[in-house]
Amino acid sequence: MDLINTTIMGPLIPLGQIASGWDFVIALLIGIAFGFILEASGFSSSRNITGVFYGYNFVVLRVFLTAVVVAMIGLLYFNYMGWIDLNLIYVVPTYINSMVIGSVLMGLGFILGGFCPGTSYTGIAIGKIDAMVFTGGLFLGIFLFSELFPALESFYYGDSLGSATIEDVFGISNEKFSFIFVIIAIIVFYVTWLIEKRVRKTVNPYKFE
Amino acid sequence: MHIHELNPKKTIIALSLFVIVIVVGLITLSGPRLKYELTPEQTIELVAWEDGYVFPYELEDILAGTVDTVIIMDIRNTFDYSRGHIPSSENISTVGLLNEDNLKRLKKLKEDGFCVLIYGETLQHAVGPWMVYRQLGFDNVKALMGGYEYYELWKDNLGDSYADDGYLIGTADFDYYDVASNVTMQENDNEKQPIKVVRKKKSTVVEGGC
Amino acid sequence: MDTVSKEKSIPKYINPYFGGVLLGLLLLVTFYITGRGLGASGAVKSAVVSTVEKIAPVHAEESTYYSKFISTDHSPMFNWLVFESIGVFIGGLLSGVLFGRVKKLRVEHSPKITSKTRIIAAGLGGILFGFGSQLGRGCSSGAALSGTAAFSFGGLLVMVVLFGSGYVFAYFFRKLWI
Amino acid sequence: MNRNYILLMIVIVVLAGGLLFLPQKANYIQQDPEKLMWDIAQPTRYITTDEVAKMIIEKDPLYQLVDVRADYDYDMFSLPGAYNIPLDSLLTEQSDIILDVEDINTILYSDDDLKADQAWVITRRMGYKNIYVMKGGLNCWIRTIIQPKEPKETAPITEFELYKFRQGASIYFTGTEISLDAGEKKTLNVTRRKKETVAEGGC
Repeated sequence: MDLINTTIMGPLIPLGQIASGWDFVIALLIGIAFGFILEASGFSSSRNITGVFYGYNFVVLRVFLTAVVVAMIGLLYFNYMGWIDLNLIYVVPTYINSMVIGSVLMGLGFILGGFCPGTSYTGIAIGKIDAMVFTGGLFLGIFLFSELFPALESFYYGDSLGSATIEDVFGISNEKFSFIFVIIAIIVFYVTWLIEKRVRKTVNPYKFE
Repeated sequence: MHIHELNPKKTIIALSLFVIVIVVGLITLSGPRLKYELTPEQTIELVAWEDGYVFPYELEDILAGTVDTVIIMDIRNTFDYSRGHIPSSENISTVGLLNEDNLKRLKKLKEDGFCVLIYGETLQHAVGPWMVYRQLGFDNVKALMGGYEYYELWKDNLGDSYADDGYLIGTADFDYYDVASNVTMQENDNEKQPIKVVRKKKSTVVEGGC
Repeated sequence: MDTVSKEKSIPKYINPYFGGVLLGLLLLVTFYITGRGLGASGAVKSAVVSTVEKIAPVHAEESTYYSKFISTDHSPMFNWLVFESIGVFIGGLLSGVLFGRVKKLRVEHSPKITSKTRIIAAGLGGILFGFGSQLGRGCSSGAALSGTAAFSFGGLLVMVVLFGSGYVFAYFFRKLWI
Repeated sequence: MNRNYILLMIVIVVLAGGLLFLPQKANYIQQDPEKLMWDIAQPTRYITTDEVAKMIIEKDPLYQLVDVRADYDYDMFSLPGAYNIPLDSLLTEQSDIILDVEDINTILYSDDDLKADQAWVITRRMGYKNIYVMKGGLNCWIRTIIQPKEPKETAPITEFELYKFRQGASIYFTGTEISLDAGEKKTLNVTRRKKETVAEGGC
């Protein structure tokens, strides 16, 4: 695209820096890394995951928050150094009602099923029948949603904020937000460590299967 | 064993790599290679001034060698250049105008008091690159009015060319009001001013190039 | 419980912070390459759309929801997230083999419940999660993780509400897990 | 707690805190000179007078015209619906309101390409997007749209179609007749001020 520009600006695919044929190879490679990290962190076990809600294992919170912190800080630095254009990064559009209800349902599904979609794939990979059933449930749930969509449509699109960023809503800059987020994350890590230490004394260590 | 009793060696390694990437990125962050020397306001002034153009008749002295501090650069593509160009001119295609070697040379020429005259097919062709050079601080760069087209017409007697002001662009060829305004509107409006065409007076040949 | 048997019962997992840093870096690389984050539920959606399209093509075309994802030039399965999810499966398998966790098919459940209860709960949970992920514009990885990292308000909202409601419901289903 | 965790914590806090203290980038929104030079070499900024005429006739909402000549010239004559931003007031707040619009293409014009091109270079440097230049300016506008030249008989059919369009446009803009499909055209009294070389297809 640009003969003169020496540094390659990201994101690569939206800027047409990568021939479209490589899309799916990249997707597969990223997926493999994603799956490996999830499984190696212990997300293939539903009892590991739900430990976060009962205080005996906070691995989900740790992995999740650390990942968000690292990615956030990285994005801001990369944006500053001109390696990536933050404006071109996809921002999930916000539909408050729909998202709140959806997240409540997901929370309920999470505590019942013990997986989320990504982790259930890794559960299948190591031979968990419950993970397979969970994925089947996902399929059914999405099917159900699609069939009911005409009735839900106005709700689905209601109360939209568009592609609202945290900056738009709270009025604090991304840099400040990520700093606050880091502080919150560290406090959460420390508090959950204290909780975990106490809970583990009372809860029998569970057997991994 | 509890999590915080484990040694997070790998975590430290991974995070250190991340930090190293960021630090290296920040250190090597050198901003854009080129910086504007003129503010946008100064650029507008420069454009409004219409300074920095060379009249075709001035070219006669340059070509005759009376003025020897002028380097002529042809910014058309190599094909057009090979088909004909102003004698003693060098060819630099538009893409190469800002490459490192060229900029170094321009800087040297500026320091040595040389003037660089760029021309394209027309003045308009050269005016963009000329503006960029000027904004980058190369105030010794000038653009040839009329461009190669005009030179081609008058190359045998450039000195007499001020009889033909075809090299003047940026002016109205028509009285638009007479020619093109809406008839119905025209009736309501009787006052009419002739469009002022600002002509540059012929000046005496520039001394010393720039 | 003596230390030896305890050691045996703990499978080798990587340090969660290490996993988190790696996941964060992966997310960053994904942003750098694709401009969008990671996702998982999208693949199941593609599977639903293509299944419906195969079985009842007329219905799929008429539906306002399916038709959003059907394009004429390729199958809905030919989708970035589908390939990514296949990758997740392969990656999980690799890690499972490496750490010796790939074993025969089994159900993991609390000793207080039967396998059957666990299966039913998992199925129900899947349905709710699937339904919710459509309303929430993505699941925990697509909306909450990638969304928050990209400073999307919606992502933050999903993350807070998802975990928040998880804690609220946790009390009622404690038997399933502890 | 392992001492390394404290180290990790410090590293991440310093990283995040560092973001707050990064120096503001200078000239952040301004176009890089190299990119500017590259853009100048591209002819993609030009829009023909025919396209502009079509766009005015169809009242295309995606385009706006900006006259960069001096205000007295603009008062004398301007294209329908054009704003006036004289070259020397390009950096004022008012012009920013006109130029800084999303999803609307701005077409600059002057007597010919020169002033419009110069204005274009400045707007590009300032980082405005979707700015175009009407090729040939008003001089070309007169030659092609207001006083179209009939093509030679041997010319391809497309030339005649273009000519027909221009005839219609001429009537539309000069107001001699409202209907567009009228074949005959009132000959206008033309006062040529300058050279007679008339561009055939365009300018």
